[in-house]
Amino acid sequence: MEEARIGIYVCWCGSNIAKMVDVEAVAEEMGKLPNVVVAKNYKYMCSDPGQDLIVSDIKEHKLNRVVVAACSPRMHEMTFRKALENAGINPYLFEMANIREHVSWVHTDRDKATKKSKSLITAAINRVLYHDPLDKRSVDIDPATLVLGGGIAGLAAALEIAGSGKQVYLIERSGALGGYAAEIDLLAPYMNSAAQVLDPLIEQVQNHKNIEIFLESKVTDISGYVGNFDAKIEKKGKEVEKKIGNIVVATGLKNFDPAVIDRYGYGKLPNVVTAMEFEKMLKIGKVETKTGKLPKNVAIIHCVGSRNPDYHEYCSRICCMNALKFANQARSILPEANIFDLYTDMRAFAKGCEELYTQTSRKDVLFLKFEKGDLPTVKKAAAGDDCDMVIDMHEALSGEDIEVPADMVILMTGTEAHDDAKDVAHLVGVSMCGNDFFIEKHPKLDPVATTTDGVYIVGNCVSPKDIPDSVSQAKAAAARILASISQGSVEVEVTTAEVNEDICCGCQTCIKVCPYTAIGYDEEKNVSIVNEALCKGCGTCGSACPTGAIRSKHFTDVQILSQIEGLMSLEV
Amino acid sequence: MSQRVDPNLMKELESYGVKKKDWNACFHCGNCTAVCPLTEQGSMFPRKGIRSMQMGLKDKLAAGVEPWLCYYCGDCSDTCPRDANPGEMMMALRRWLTSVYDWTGLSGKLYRSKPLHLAVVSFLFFAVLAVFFIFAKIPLLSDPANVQLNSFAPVHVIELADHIMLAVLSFFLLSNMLNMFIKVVIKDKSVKIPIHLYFKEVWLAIWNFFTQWSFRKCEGKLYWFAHLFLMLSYMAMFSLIVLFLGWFQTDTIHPITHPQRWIGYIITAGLIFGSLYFMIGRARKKDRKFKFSHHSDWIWLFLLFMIAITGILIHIFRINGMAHLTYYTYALHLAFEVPMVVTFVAFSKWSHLVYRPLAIFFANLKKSTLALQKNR
Amino acid sequence: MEQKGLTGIYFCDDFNGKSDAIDTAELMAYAENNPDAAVTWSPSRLPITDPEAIAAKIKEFKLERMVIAGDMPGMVKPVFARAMAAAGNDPGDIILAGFREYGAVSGADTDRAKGVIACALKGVTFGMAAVPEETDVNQDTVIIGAGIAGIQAALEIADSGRKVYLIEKTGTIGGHMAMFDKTFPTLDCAACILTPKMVEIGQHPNIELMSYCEVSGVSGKPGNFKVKILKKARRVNLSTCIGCGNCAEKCPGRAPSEFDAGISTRRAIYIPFPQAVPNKYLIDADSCLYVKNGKCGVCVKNCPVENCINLDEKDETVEVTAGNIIVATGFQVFDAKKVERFGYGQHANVLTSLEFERVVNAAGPTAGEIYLRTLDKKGNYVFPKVGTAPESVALIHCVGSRDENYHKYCSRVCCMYSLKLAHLIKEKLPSAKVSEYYIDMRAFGKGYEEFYERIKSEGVNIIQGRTAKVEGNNGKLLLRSEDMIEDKLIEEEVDMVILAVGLEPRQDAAEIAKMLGISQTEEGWFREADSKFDPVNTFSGGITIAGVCQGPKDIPDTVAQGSAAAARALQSQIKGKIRGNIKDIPLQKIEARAKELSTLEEAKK
Amino acid sequence: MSFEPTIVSFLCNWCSYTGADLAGTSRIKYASNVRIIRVMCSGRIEPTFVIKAFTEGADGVLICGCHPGDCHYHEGNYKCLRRYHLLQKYIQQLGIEKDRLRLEWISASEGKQFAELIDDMTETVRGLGPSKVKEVMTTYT
Repeated sequence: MEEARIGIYVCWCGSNIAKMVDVEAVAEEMGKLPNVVVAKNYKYMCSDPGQDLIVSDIKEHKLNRVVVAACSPRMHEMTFRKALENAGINPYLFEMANIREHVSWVHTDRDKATKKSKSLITAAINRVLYHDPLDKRSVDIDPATLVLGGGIAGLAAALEIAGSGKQVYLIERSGALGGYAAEIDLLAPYMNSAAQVLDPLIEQVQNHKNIEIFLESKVTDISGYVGNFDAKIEKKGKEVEKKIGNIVVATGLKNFDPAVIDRYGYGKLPNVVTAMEFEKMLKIGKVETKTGKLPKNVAIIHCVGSRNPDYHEYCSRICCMNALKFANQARSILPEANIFDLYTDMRAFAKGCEELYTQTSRKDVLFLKFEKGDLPTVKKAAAGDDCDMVIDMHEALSGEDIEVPADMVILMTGTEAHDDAKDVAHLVGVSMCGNDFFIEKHPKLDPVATTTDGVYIVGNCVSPKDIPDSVSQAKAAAARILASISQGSVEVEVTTAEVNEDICCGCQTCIKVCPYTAIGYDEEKNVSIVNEALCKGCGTCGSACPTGAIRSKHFTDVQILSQIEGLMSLEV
Repeated sequence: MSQRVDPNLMKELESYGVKKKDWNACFHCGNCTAVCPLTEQGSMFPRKGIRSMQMGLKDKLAAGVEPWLCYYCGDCSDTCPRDANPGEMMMALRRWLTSVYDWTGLSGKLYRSKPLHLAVVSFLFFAVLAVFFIFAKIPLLSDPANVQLNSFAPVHVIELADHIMLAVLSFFLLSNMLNMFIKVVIKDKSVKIPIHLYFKEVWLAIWNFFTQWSFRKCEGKLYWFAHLFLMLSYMAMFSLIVLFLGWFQTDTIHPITHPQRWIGYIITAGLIFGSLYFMIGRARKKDRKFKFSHHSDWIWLFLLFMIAITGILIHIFRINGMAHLTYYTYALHLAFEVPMVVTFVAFSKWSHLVYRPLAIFFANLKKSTLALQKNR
Repeated sequence: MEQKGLTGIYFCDDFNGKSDAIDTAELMAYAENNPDAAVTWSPSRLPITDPEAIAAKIKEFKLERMVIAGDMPGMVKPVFARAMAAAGNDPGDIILAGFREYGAVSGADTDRAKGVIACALKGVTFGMAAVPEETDVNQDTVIIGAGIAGIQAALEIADSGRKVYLIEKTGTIGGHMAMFDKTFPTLDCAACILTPKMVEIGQHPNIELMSYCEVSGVSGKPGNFKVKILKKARRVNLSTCIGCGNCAEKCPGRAPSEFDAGISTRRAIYIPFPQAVPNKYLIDADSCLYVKNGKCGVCVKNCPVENCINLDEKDETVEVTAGNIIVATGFQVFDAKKVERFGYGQHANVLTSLEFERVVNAAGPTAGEIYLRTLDKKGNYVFPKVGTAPESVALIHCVGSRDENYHKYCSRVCCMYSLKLAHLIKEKLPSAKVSEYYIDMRAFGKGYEEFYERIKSEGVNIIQGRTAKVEGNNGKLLLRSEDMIEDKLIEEEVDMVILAVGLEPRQDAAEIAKMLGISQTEEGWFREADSKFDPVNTFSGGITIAGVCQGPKDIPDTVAQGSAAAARALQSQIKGKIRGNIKDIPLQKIEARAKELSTLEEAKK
Repeated sequence: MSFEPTIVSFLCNWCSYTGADLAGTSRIKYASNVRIIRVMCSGRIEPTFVIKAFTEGADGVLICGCHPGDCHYHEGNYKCLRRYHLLQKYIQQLGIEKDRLRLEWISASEGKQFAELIDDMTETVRGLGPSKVKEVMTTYT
């Protein structure tokens, strides 16, 4: 390795640093340290003349390492790295000492602050000695995208991506596109026709030259990493292989089966129906009991299987609005009937939904509240009663035990993760939460990405949600993918981990601790291998490695240890 | 035992003045109860009443006294987030309760049907006029300068008629009150009221009756004053006519300082002021409590106002010696008075004069009983 | 009468009488003259209470297909479904012509409503027929508003290598999210997750951050907009300011801090908050003594950089061109003063949730300590540096929301943020009594219900019953509510009341809508092209909406929309073509296109 | 003059280092005895680093990471927590008082808490007196 020639620059930051730190003395003393060729102080290092100073010194004094003592690296590390790049040396051969936020702004004793600055800069010098030049790396992105699931979210994602002229492979496990949305007649809160919007959407997908549809198919294997996945698709016994750059998982939901809840009598009482069954009745205009009579009393029960620790603790998010829709439509088709809506909390939160709630209640729908742990029970009415069933419940808002007459009971069944969620998770490498929903990279700020780069999760496979929210998510994933495709490549983390195969003992400890499944195992060589396209550079593996075979680039052991030495070389 | 929900009660209540757009709008936030200055622990309204109405819990409603505790200040309706107008629903509930207490069923018929109520009032109006037309001493009428009211309508005859009417209506009213007592107190098995409490609480009830003290907690002192003034004037007029008609209806014209005259003036002023206050309010529809009026409200106020106006006119004509006008107005006066008394005292709005203090009485009884039980 | 077609049309609404409504009579006349409509009905001609009677009519006119037209025709669809089935037809042959669905809501949109009718009568959807022409697209994007939605959209697009102009009205990006302490339900700190994104925006080579700027005019057409931007005089040079803060130290001008929701004061020359991006000072003209009186200049004297502060700087206007515009202007909170009975503004310790968010924030004026607010000598409410902690706090939900007197809609986030605040109070003051008064607990998102259960188990007193009034009572606050579940009247005395104020459209939303030619809902939110399948597009080509300006939503949903809006822009940029305005397509063209499509459909059969 | 301890502090880049920066931008004053080393994640902090700091003469070592659940890398702070507990046992066996090593969670908005933590830690370590590790090391090796 060539001899280190270090340049030190101490910033005044006007008076911000200079007032509390004797910058001139610091620079002078630092200049005496070995390997230091230049040590200067300047009013504003971040200003253009300040940067020019570094550039010209690098050229003039053939510097190959630079330390700037100024503000926080979070503020200006990028600025100075660029300056190094402009001067023709690798930007990673640079270190910053934070003597503003961590020294001059927080301390009151000028001597101590000056001393502390010296030790911080010494540490930076020690560290920069061991810096390696690192190169920006990127991986090429295959422009094709795999969309798993032909429901509304999958369709939206496919159209958004294909609309820009890029190839999409759309995989659907059933024989038709549209998912659950295709079974729905009208959509709350504005009661527009689902089919009228969905059909053209499906038609567009079917006729799109950039979308290849695989019905009754499933993906059997996915290998590779972001930008370069290989997917094996099985279609009716035949297997096709496709190269893809990104994956959108939109595998959707499953409806809860209410037969497991005894008290609602589903499967035993003929006129207890699920939401989906009632939906079908509405679609064909035939809201009748099993004996072909018009029901005089219709009862809707919310939270079936949801908000219940015995089944699913979570709220299924869409049932309340669906129930209001049903109440409205039942009123329209049965103007004389009594309509009861048994709810716990009315969750009408989306745009236009509270208004629908108001409208519905003004159509003589009687809302009855039961408490979360105090569910109603449906039973057969006594012979001679003028209704088919009665529902016993404790009405929470009146405090009364009441019975509700019913000729038809609609169970607002919740949603749950699809049966194949586990297989899908395993296939694409995403993790699942306790409810078998997929886990997003960050629940707030990255709701569609996953810890596996290039794999996005959208719609109901992440958590229950309604159509607009699913579509938004699908498009959000499309945005991410479009951006990467149009760049042609994505930059990947530079400061990744790497394995020294000579020392690695093959214990695989690192594989267990990696949150990004970025470390694989080479069976032949018996060593771990870091996939640098997946590694985010957290360094957890490095500290877990018992042999020291893993190096976290730019945060190597030797860099940090010598930094510690530097810190301690001066007394407080 | 659990009660069955019955949405049909609401359809019945609609004829008592509950607006459809109101009763089903309530989403139970609890605002109305909490905003009400009169609601108290243990007797909470209006929300719970609305809930019972929506669910059709007839027995529970019939046994409740809460609607009578409300004086309709309108705060609940003003602040209701769903514009469900709870105040008006309490009003309608009072009408319905009146019909529930009335075992004859006439009350419900009058409330539910505007044409019927108008027809009964008109019939009685013309019947009274007809009686005068048939029995009036025609010769008397020939002397227009000499006012002899007691000859035109002899005080003992009128008094007798008054007493008969009093007896009949008292029978109905008292039986209705008893009915109310049974529904509210006897049937309520949860509270057993010790006899001595009845004597203890009755004084408070009387105090409340004459001052409407709890009403003062509501916003708007003018409203309280108008209501109290009208009520007291009415009560005074009522006792004068029924008990002291001989002293009140004289042919001698007393000097202005005589109590007969100034008492009469005050009563008339109270009646005119009160009925005008409410009529103007109801016509303007600006104040929340006056926004919606049932036909019974209008008939009641109109009759009251006409009674007061004709009463004062009789007096003016009489002291000015205008005999004909005095007789005609007197006939009109009674023609307004009779239907008012017959249709309203036992069967409609008037009865709240007794039901409300009674309800407060019962509520206090229950409260004191509970307090006693608690202390034990 | 000669049978014209096999389709009947039923108008279920009658807008006549309302001002600025669609003219139903005109639409009915249009339908009657349309050769495809066999018969035109309305409620006055055919009541919809009896499906059998309708079935008879359907048979009489030998109808095979029914069109239901109106504002929300789906409301009556089931009646017709039953009638169609009874008449021996397929209930699937009912077509809805919903005006609202396609953005026809006022008299000005009557032509669009006609288009919707024409399409429905032909049996094709409006969306397929009303396809605007495509034009070339400029690769740059303008994003209005740099809250989390705008930030997200900007990063998505800029990461693809395209230029973004990010325009922010205030001195810093970050929006409301930067003000929050923790985010529900994960309770991660808002600053921890947001500031890295803000820094990324500030350093991104493809993003031109224009803070303290406003859009003052938009012209041009989809794919090629000219956006006029008013650069408000910042009076501090962005490129030379080093953010040292010497200027502010001596500045005599004071104003309530916007970032602290008004609970603390800032100087006239200020930085909105320490982590602001750009981390540069600016001068607020309204509180600057120099701007007001022409005398002061203390900041200039204290500034260590030469010519950095220019007190005489004037506003200027610049113009940029862009192919796409993303609107992410966000919201403002409901003014709690409007609900007088809650006593906000009358009692020191009735706070809005946003104010409390700053109180509980570790970087807020009380450094995260919850203290009672007191009066200073001048009679202003202030939070003391060291003060007394409240022993009891009440949170009132739905302030300004779900209320016909204020906003009818649900603000969607208040239930959850109230639960979060309750948790934070419990965390910092474990012995404090915390109560929540709610109507319906709307914990609907991922992990929300679980969070609700957790807060319940932490000893927060959660009461179903809206608080009716808050009154001062010897320095304490007296609340009156009905506990509907426990059936009792609650008169609770607390030290502090937090009002969960709802979200409402920004004051200038109407102005922006007008400038961009997009429409608003009755409440003032921007209207999307399709409430279900196209939640970010508008009827104007090239203009997308994202975040709360489209309707209340929480952070994940806002972030998703921010990205979704970016997807729309990216799609057009990659393709090089963009769709024009749906609203500008002439009726004749829609009619012709509908005819063409239905002929194609026939041919297929 | 009283004893001035030296404290080496390892801060994660995303929460704690930002929090320390916030203390600076908010001009919150604290003891100057702390020396900060930035790592990407508290999960990167190896036991060797801590031991190295002590052998180089540090009187105290402070580790700060994101609050549980906030880790930028999902769970690095949990890994750190486990190592911390092991390390605590280890240093005590070496004869280092347990209060010389401390782990705290500092978020990006907790500038004030960071400053208070440093002051508190400085006082604790000052109370313990100078660490003997370096001395012993140089004497016996």
